[in-house]
Amino acid sequence: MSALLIAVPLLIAFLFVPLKNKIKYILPFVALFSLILILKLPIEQVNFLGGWKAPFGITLVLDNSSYYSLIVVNIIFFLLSLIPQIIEKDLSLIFLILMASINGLILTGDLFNSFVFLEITSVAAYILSSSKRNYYGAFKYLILGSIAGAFYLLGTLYSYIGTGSLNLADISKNINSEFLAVVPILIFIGLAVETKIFPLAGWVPDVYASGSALTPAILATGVTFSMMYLFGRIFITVFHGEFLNVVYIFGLITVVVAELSALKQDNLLRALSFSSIAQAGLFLSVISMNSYESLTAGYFHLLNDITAKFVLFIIAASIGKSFIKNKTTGIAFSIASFSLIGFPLFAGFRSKLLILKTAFLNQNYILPIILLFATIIEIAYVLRWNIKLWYPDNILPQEKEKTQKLSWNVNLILLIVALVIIVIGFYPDIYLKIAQNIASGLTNYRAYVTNVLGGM
Amino acid sequence: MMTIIRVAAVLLTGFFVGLTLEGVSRKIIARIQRRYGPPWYQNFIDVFKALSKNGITHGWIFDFGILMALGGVIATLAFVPLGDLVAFPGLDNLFIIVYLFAVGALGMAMGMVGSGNPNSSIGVARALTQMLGYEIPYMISVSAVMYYYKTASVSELMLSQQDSWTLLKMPLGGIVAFISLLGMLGKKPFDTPIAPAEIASGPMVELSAKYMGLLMLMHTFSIFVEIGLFVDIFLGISNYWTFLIKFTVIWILATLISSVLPRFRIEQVVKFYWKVPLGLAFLQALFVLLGWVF
Amino acid sequence: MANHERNIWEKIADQLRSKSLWMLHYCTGCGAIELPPSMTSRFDMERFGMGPMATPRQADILFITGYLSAKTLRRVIYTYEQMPEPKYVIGFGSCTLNGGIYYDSYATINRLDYYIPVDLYIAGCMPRPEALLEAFNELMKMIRKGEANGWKQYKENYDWYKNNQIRSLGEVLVHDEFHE
Amino acid sequence: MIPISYLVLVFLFGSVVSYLITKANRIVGAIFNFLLTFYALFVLWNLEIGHTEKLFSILEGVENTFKVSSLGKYFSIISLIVISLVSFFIIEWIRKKPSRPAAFNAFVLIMSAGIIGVFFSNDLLTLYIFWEIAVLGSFLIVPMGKEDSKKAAVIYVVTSAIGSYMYLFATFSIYNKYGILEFDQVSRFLLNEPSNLFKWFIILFIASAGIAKSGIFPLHTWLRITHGNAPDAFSAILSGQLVKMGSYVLAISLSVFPSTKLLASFYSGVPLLNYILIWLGNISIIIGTFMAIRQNDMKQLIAYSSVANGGYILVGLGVMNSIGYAGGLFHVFNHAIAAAMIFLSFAAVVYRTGTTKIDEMGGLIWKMPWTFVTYLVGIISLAGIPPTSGFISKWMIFNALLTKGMFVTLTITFIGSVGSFLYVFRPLAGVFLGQLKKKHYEVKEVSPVMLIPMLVLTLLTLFIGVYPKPVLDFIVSIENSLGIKPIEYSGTIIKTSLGQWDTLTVFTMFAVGFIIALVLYIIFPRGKKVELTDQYTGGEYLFNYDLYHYATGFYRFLERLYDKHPSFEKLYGMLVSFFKSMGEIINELFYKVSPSGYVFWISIVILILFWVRW
Repeated sequence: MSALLIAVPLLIAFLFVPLKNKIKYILPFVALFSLILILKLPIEQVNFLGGWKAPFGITLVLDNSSYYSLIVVNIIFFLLSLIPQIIEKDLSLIFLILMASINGLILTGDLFNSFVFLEITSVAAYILSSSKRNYYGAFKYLILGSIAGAFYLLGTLYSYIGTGSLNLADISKNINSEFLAVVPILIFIGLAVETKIFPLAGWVPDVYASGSALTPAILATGVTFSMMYLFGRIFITVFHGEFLNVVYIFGLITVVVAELSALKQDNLLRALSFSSIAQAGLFLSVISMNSYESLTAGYFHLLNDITAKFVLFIIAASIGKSFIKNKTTGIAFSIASFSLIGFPLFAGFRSKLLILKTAFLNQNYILPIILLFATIIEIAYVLRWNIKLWYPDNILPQEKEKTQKLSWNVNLILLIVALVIIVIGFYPDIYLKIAQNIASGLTNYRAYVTNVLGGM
Repeated sequence: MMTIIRVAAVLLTGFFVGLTLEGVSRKIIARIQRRYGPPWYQNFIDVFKALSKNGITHGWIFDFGILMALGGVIATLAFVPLGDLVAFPGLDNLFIIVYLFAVGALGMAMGMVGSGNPNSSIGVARALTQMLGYEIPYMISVSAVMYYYKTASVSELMLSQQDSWTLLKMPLGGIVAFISLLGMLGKKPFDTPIAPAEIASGPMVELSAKYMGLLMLMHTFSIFVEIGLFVDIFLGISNYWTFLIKFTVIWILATLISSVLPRFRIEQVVKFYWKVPLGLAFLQALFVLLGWVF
Repeated sequence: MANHERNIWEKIADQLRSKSLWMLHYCTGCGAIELPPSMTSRFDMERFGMGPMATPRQADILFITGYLSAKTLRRVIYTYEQMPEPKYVIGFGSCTLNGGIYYDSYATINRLDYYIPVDLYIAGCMPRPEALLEAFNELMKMIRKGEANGWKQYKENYDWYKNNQIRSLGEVLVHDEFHE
Repeated sequence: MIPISYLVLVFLFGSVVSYLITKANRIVGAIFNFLLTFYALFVLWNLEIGHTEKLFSILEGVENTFKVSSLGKYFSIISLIVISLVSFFIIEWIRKKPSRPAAFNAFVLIMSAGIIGVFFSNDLLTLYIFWEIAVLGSFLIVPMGKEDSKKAAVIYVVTSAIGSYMYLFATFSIYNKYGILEFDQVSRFLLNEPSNLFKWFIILFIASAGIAKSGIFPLHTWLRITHGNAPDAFSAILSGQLVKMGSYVLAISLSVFPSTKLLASFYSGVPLLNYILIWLGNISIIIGTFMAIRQNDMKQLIAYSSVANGGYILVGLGVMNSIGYAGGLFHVFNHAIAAAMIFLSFAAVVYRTGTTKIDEMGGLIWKMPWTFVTYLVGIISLAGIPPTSGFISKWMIFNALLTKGMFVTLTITFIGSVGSFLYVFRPLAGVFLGQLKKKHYEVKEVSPVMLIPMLVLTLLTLFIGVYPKPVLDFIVSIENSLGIKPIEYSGTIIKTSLGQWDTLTVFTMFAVGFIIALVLYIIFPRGKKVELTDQYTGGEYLFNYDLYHYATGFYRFLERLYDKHPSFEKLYGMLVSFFKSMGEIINELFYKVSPSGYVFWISIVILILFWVRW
């Protein structure tokens, strides 16, 4: 059943190649279909393709973590598909392919398969990022992505040599110290590009700030989330938290460096993309404390971040110099940015508290300091942008004429998401439940192994 | 009822003794300059002559400022113990006197600037700056005394000096307070605010007739408050008459010093006060803290 | 001169005024050189209760030493009108009396009392401090007797004085720094 | 009785209502705001001490609750007095002023909700949450002011964040160590804490939120630009109220956690920690005073005076004996009222003239006499001159310092006090007195709606100055609840170990003196009223009396002495540009390089990783 999540979008993409102008209007239905499909699926189900048992065949694993990750990612796709304005006509196909590959990436229980899906995702992302004639950024992304892919493949090879298997559960069962010395490094480099770790995230500002709304809205939310899921899956479930101390340091460096770089940006999209990098770094350093609580906090924070970023990126890319004509949009933007900063009443505050609590629980005093320091810088630039947009300095009348109103569906969706942010600020249980499920799925690697390989 | 009589006694003393001594000081200055000098009652004549003339006013704030100045200083004077003549026993807190005094100063400054003449604004700005200079060392040296005797009531401070005068116990503090006193009085090295040749007598530039007379009264009372405090705090126990003698001595001493000195520039005043007297005042405070009191 | 009867308060006030004369000296000419000896220890003006003042607001006497050009006369009148009443004017030296050595100058005025009421003239070119003190004593006597009434005269004959002033100085129509 | 949590909710939802009403009609919206805040004042006035409400629970083991303490009630009543009166002022002011009236009104209510929450929070986390709400509401209003106000808002919120994040860090340290956050429990645990370092850290970090908020050195720089550029009427709330939130946190960190019992005495009963805080207060007084003397912008001038008065409050609270603490608390009241009065009168002036530069105005007393009276009483109270209430607190602080023998601090408080005469006189002389400018001949007094709140504050100051019992009652109950020996007073006589004074006698004597002067004034001949332009000019004719006004460089001769002062504002500017250039370098090195550069960085990372692992 879960294979349909990959197959249906792909199939529709290929079927509708001749009608690619019309495909835009089918997207919501596809997204809705996969969402419903996921909700219908039972958790703790392993799908052996072709009937081959676990270590030998290709498996699609649907456990707590992948189930909820799928829900999150598909909701994002669904929401995006409801905003056809921002999807350029050629990109609808890519949208579908991306959807298929990300679903696959989350579902797969096989290291090589994950490489394949990673590459498909990357290719789709390259094409997406070349929209609005942003070829140089896309080229950068392509180069980096290819190198990363090579390393990922290398890691896959080494792990096959080391353990004789490509199945994640099998690797997890059979890891040994010799193997651990090399493979995490290679995989880490392979994933570092996509998880935006310093200094390999140079492509992010160029790609996110291309001016297209879709590119950052999908890359910073759905793709990032799935990459983070994959990262957690591999490093926590498979490698049992090995190598995470290095990730921790890289994460912290990423936070500081990205926030500092964001401070001086004079382009809102670039500033936001640096914020995105910083939040990714924060997430990585939080989950590298490797406990159930820290993972919960980390994924909760990631959820808040992508919710906020979803709103922020779409508005930043589609709004002009001010909110003069788009007040509702502006309100959504402000709510999202307050959540990003972590003002009370908004979702970001809850995750910040949780992170602080977890960090203190682990006797970790560096992370809170870095987090608070980074937040201060973030406050500086995010709020500066808010003020700049709300109180534009000197808008010429003809410029004011030119800024068009966003259409109602965009505003509605953005407002709903903003409302979700506020609701989460008061009742974080929904997000918290997702985060807790993902965390429990990732940390409980014994259950994962038994689930996939059968009762051994 | 007794309070009213005492207040009246204090005010009348202030009026008569103050104006007489001002005349005396003019006489003394004349004698130093080998002149004959005006009669001792000259200042009474001046005040009443000024009051008798038909002046000009620049509007209600001008009038109100003068009234506030005179009223504030009269109120201040009522709290100053003149030897054993204390109008409000127990309520003569030093801080009250110092800050109530500021009402008069503020009233004067406000009324004068209200005249709209920039010369008076300059004069007031200078006067306030000078206040920043002398008030700090004065308050520190007096605070050292208050800390030593554990009271802020002026009459109690006076009564605490049974064994010997505070001036002898804390000579540095006494010297600092005296130098500050010269600044408060606006006597010669520190008469920058009213420099007649530079800024046309500064704050008083637009004052005429009645207003000038009221201001002269206010000036007399202020002198009484300033020197009276010094005498009470530093010069031992005194009754009404010894108080007046000590008062006269201090007033003449201040006159003598001022009559032979030229005028400071305003920033020199501040620099001077914040270097020498403030340093000495701190030294005195340190001595008091260490218990080194004679 | 309309010399109306003074009441008792005015008599007392005049006594006081005569004992405390504050002076604004308008020193345009050479006569000013006679003031320092009069004030300092040789003659000591202060023993009569007299003293210099910085502003016309506080002054009782306007003391004019020397010639007045058309330009300075305008300032003198301005200053005189700023003084509070009662006020007295002393003209010092021949220049104020009849023009002195400038009697035929195109730029100076010859008689001060055409323009403001002069209570007392001191003749001479120039008068010595003794003459000055004599004059002050004379003025004090006049004040005590209620005879120094120039300021009342100025009020009563204001139009006459104004006409004289305008005739000499010309009427000022444009009020700015080039015309007054 | 209306529970506080409902009140907070009413304010939060009221903000939406207010937004909609103001959209329809500005004045009705402002009236709505006033009624709501006034109602809140009424409710808070009737709250009984000890009333507790449960709110929610974010962290396990910690019930977030509201609890009415005397301290919180005192602060909240002061705040609501200021806010409701300023709201009344806004009814008229809003006709002309803020660029977005609807948002302005809404944010004022959000801020008020936060403020009420702050003062009644019973634990550190609740306080933090409402604190940030108050910051959020106020920060959004600031950019509606003058052109610099956008920058000001960012500086304000960043400074505030620095303080509040240090606070948050301390909060979580406490939570991690003890598992509780309620104030009284925390103080109980702290009393049993063996580690001195931890106590220091906790108190300092919690106090730092207050330091940032009340503009204490070294986080004082935001006050100038924020107060100076915020919307005029809002500056009154900023300085009169929001800054007092900082004082509240300082009071909590010093007294609710009993610092004198926690730490050993360093100098005459004052622990070293308090002493350091007192020194921060001292430096603030010095900076505030001397920088205020220099300002030509009247709002920035009073902003610096807020720095100095924040220092006074900290000094008073830091001494932590009965009289000093009472002085600090009383000064909170005085400065709140005085700053509100002064900023409201400035708002009225700006409303009519449109400028805040002192030397662009003059002689406005002839056009706006009541505004002038408000300003006058405000500065008399600010400078601490009897018979206004401002003197009482200064007197208490002086007494406390004197009994402790802290002469250097005493000196600095004297400098601040005398210096305040200087700086408050500058706007008085430059704006209200002196020559009226030609362009302001047509200026009129503001309408009664704006005058009423100003005069109410004036009367309040004078009343408390003569009859301070209502405030002293509060202070006594606060000191009782905190275990400090309460200050003694009977009727209008306030007593300390150094002696006593009677507010009523002083006032009566002043009245008598004034009457004597008035009698003298009346019996002697009446003066002739002359024009303002009839001036002594040394005989010269003047034609532009606008220039015959001394306001530019009022204290230039004094300013010259410290022209080359070190500036923390510049230092922070340098710090910011350092961070920015660091960002620039990073950006150039890592994020902007060509693909070949990335390959280089990847190889570096690989090398590092391999080196680390092997």
